[in-house]
Amino acid sequence: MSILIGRDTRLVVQGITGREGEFHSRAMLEYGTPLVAGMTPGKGGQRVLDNRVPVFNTVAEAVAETGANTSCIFVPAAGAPDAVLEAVGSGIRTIFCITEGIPALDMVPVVEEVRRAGARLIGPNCPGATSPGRAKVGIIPGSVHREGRVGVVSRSGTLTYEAVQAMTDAGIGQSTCVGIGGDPIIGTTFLDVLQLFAADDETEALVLIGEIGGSAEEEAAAWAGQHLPDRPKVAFIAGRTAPEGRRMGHAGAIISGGRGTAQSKVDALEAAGFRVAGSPTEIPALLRQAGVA
Amino acid sequence: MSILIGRDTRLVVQGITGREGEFHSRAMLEYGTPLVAGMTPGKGGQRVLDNRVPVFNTVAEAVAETGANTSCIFVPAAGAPDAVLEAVGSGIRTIFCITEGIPALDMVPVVEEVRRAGARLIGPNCPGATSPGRAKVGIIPGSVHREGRVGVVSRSGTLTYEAVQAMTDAGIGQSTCVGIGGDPIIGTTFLDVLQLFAADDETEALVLIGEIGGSAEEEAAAWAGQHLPDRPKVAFIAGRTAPEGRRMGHAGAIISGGRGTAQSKVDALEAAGFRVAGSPTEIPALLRQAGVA
Amino acid sequence: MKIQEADAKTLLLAQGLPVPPWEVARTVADTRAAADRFFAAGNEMVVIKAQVLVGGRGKAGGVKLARSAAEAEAVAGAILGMSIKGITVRKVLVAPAADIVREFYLSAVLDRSARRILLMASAEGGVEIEQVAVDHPEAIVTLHADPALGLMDWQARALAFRLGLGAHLRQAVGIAKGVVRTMLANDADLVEINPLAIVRERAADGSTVERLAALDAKVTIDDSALARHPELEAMRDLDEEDPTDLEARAAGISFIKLDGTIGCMVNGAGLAMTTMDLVKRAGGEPANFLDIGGGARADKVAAATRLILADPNVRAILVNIFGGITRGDEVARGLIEARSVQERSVPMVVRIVGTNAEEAQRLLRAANFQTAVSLDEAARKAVAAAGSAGAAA
Amino acid sequence: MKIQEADAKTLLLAQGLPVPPWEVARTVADTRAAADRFFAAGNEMVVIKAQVLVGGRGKAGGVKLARSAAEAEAVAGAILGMSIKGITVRKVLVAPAADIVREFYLSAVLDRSARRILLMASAEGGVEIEQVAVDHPEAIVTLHADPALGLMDWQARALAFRLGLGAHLRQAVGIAKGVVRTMLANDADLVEINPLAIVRERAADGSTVERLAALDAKVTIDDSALARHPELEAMRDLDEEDPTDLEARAAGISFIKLDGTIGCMVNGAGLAMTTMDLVKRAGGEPANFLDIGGGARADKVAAATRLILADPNVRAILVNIFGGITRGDEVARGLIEARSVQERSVPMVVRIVGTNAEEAQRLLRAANFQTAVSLDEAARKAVAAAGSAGAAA
Repeated sequence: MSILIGRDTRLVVQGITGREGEFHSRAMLEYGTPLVAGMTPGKGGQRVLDNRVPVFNTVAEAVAETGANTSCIFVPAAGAPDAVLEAVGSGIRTIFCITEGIPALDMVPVVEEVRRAGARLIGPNCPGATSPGRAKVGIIPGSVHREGRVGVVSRSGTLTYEAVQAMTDAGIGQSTCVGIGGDPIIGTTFLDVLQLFAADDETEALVLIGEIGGSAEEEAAAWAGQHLPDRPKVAFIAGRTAPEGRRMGHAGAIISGGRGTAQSKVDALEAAGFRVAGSPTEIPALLRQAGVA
Repeated sequence: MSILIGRDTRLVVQGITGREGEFHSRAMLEYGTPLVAGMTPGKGGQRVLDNRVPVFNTVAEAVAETGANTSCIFVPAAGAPDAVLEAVGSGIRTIFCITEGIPALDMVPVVEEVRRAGARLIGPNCPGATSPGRAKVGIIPGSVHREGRVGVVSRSGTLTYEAVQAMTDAGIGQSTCVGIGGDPIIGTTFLDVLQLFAADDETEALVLIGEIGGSAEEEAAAWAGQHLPDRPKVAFIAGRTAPEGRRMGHAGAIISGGRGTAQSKVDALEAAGFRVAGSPTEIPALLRQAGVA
Repeated sequence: MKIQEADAKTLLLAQGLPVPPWEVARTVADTRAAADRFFAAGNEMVVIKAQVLVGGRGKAGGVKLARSAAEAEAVAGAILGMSIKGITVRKVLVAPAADIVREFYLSAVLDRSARRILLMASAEGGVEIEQVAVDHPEAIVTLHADPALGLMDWQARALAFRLGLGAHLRQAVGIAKGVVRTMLANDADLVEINPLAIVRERAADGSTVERLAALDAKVTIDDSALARHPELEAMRDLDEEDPTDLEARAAGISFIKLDGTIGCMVNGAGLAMTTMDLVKRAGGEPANFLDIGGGARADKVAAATRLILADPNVRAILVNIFGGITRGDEVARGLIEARSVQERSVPMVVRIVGTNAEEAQRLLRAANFQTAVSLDEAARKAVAAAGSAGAAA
Repeated sequence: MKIQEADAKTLLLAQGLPVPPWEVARTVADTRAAADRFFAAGNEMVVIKAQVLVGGRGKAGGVKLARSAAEAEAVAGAILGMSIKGITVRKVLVAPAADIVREFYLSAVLDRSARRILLMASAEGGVEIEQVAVDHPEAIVTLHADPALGLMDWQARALAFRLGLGAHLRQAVGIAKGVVRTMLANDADLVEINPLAIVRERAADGSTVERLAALDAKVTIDDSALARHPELEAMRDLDEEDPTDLEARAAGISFIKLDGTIGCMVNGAGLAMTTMDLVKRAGGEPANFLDIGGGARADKVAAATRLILADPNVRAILVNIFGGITRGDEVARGLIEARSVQERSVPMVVRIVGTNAEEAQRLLRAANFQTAVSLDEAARKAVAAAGSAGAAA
């Protein structure tokens, strides 16, 4: 098994005819992802990616015609909240929203609607997820991965690639790598992903890559400390040198009112039994120390 | 047993210090209803109805202090949707909204929120309900009732009193009488009430009092015909002489586009095994014919 | 409350919907002048439409085309003053005649069963949706707006594709959302565009372009919401109202005039309909629906009496009160007082039960009113009284 | 984006909140004139407040009262031009001094955990909420607005009662709802009124009345939403911006100037923070946060180089690129070109991995750039380079 994506994934890409949508869809196909449909309003009836993928006008048609159950959204920020709602309303159960720059308040009713419908949203402003050897959804370069048994969850993009590359270089493979996104309002939190990993029998160890802002790392740490005491756990937190009150690129990466500091997160993670790395390159060694073969 | 209200009812009246609220609250208390609290913002701390009922500023306080689980709303139309939401948000499970004249579109999100919370709303623009000998909530005169085993559900007020009085005069008592209200958007339909009666072991026979407009009677008839084939069922439909396209007092009582006619409802009810009365005064005789003792 | 086409178009326009220009004229001269302005603006033909709040004006000859100012004048002369379903046409709408490529139907209504706003659309425009529902039910596309989120873009897009409006996607989405917005902004029961049409227009460079336009509009407003929309209350068309409607509204009485001879005065809408039904069952014809409401007092009873007697066809009055909040004695006193000042003597059958019914009975007998115990008895007596009154007249 | 108090008050006023009048002045003379107008209107005292986008202006002496025009002039002279946390005060807000009966705190923020709008209030107004949270956590009242229905009246009433504002219920409800409306209408991250105060005012008949008023306001706008709020973008205070901020925004680069000596150029926010952290760990101090974003091309690399070199403290540049969408060779070419035109020679350590990293490596070596394989190595080399560059300077 793996989490979020795996052998049963049937992917529809919303916004497949856009520049980014097409570029990453090609990479997903090449990785072996079961990308069964694309969707762009007004482009229904076309076929893209060397005639391999049919395009539909609506997600509902894609679901009806191809059995799609997972979607990946490359729609621009102004249309992305509606794209998520279309996926939910059309029966898609797992939705990856790659789009960045969506106003946070736009996502509040959307996240609520996803929750009410019992679906799952990853992102927005996330790089997606990869279950090495099975499927990748989103924009994470496939080359950094190696099949294995460590679950990785992160708030950022390139920092994750860095950490995963270090693991792969050290011969430590991954069950699934999930980028949950750097925005303040996201569909799936660290805690949600840790719970999924906890229930996955192919995930033996956990790597959590957090950053300043909010308290999601602390909440996840508290849960993991209590429920996964014996699972090898390694973490890295970015932003130890970030000043208070300034947004560090990610809309969610901000220390305000003394809350959301790297130190607070490191303390919570260590208290919960995580080994916290001082650099992403230290993660493989800490995993070995924690007992990962 | 009885439905909606009974021995476990603990009632809070929202808008108890208004003229109508106080008048009917007194009648409810006199009938023996367990009216445990009143609520009017800004009047918290007072006691009303000869010092018998404490008044709170919020429903939440009334629930916390008195264990109220049912509410009756006499708040004016402009504030009534919010009053329903307050009841739902404060943990009240059964809400009677007596208020009339609420714009229909105001009720659309409210009814949805009630549904999502798993609570029940009766009305708006309804006379309430009575479980004779136990409790009455709303404005139905207590004197028309008699304890018994016939469940009555109706869209109107005085027409219900007329029908119930006729039953009582003929020695046929009621388990519960429910007025669901004459507005187009209401919380509880004929069908909902029939389903509650079907599950109530003290309700042996059913009386449905409908009127022109919409298709709620038809929907209820279809269900009852299928699920309650052997239960004695009598109905009356008002508005056989109503012209098309005119609202007959109740906001919901209108025939439009040839739909919602009395004939359509009578046909559906008869097809489902209801005996349909030509006048409310014929209801008792039809109940006897159907086997009610 | 129904409003006229021109007002409905104003509401659609306020929400950004594409409504071609129009003018309203109350005289033949004004119609000609309006048509002239449209011809001067380059239009080759205008349409002149009777403004009445009843359906079927097309079949009744209330909608005509005109190719010249003289023709417009002739058409206006024929339409203004004509009677459509009993309503005298007092004004017309003048608009450029559209070059229609294809017609659609689009409306938003309140779906009582689903308790949501329902959008209905069909590629069979220009005909009544009820007819389409019978002939081509598969041609009707429906969807619900979310109670909290409203009509989402993706829903509007799906609707557009199903109607075959993919080539006009952006405009179609805007129109569908605008119809729902029009409903919400104005507390409307119904917002209907029929036809919504693809029209051919000449662009500035001489080429022709096709775009969507709302060629007709119908909006009805939720009466319960009028108090918070004074700007909509101002759209009430008094031309088409009976003076009694105005008086009933002022008195807070729910009143609908019918064609029969037996006036009805009842408390409660359901009971009022039932009373009418029983009059009919007893062989009579109700002259009206009248609900005096709950807790009615003497002044309201007096107003109700006046409303009923304003109808010269009324030959008897049936009063049916089930006292609850309403006190029977109060109603009785109101009736006695009303009769003492009424100009026309009409037999009255009164049935009062419930709160203070005995006192009411006593008062009415003392004043020589005909009374009844049961509702059926009251209906029979009223029909009999109307019959003899009719014979006497 | 932070906006000044006066702009925040304008946004609150637009939503109908009770904000007392104010004027903004940029000179001593204008401050005196504004104060004069308030004295002429019957006020006995005015407050003069430094307008800066940093907190703690009260403690810094940036908020003063004045009882006369002369005093206002003196106070303005002291405040205008003073420095608060490194920001020079260029303007002041002048307002009548309120007669405060009691102070409250009220704000709306985005609650990330609950993913809803959180209303926070306290009867301990006038002090920072963080301090109240430490000293009297029980004094803080919180509630969430519904994601779909917003803040409901009953929630606002409950909040008012819990704050002891029952005597001002109507106004308190309006203010709480107005704060949430202000947030939604402007895509704000934060709307804060501190203090929200019960103030005593003289009525027309000479009696005193008490009512609620928003005496200070703080609003920050979601940067992601600025594109659809040009009227808010216009509130950006360029007085307090570094010219590099403007250039970074124009280039689509996320840039924050810091106090160290090692400039950083990275793709990705998380990796950029990590790069800063590793510089510090290696004994250096980062001069900036800089994320060139995904798929950056040569022109963006050139702009990033300019931004970094605009800081005279920079003694070395660390470039860290993990190629994914971003092509390593493209970045390398950009760096080579940027160096060829740069006016100041600063050592550069470049680490490029991922897409086209080998080609990048080749290009950089040929151009005599210092390169590194791992991120830790790159950080160490950059710190060393900055040290020797510093020693050389």
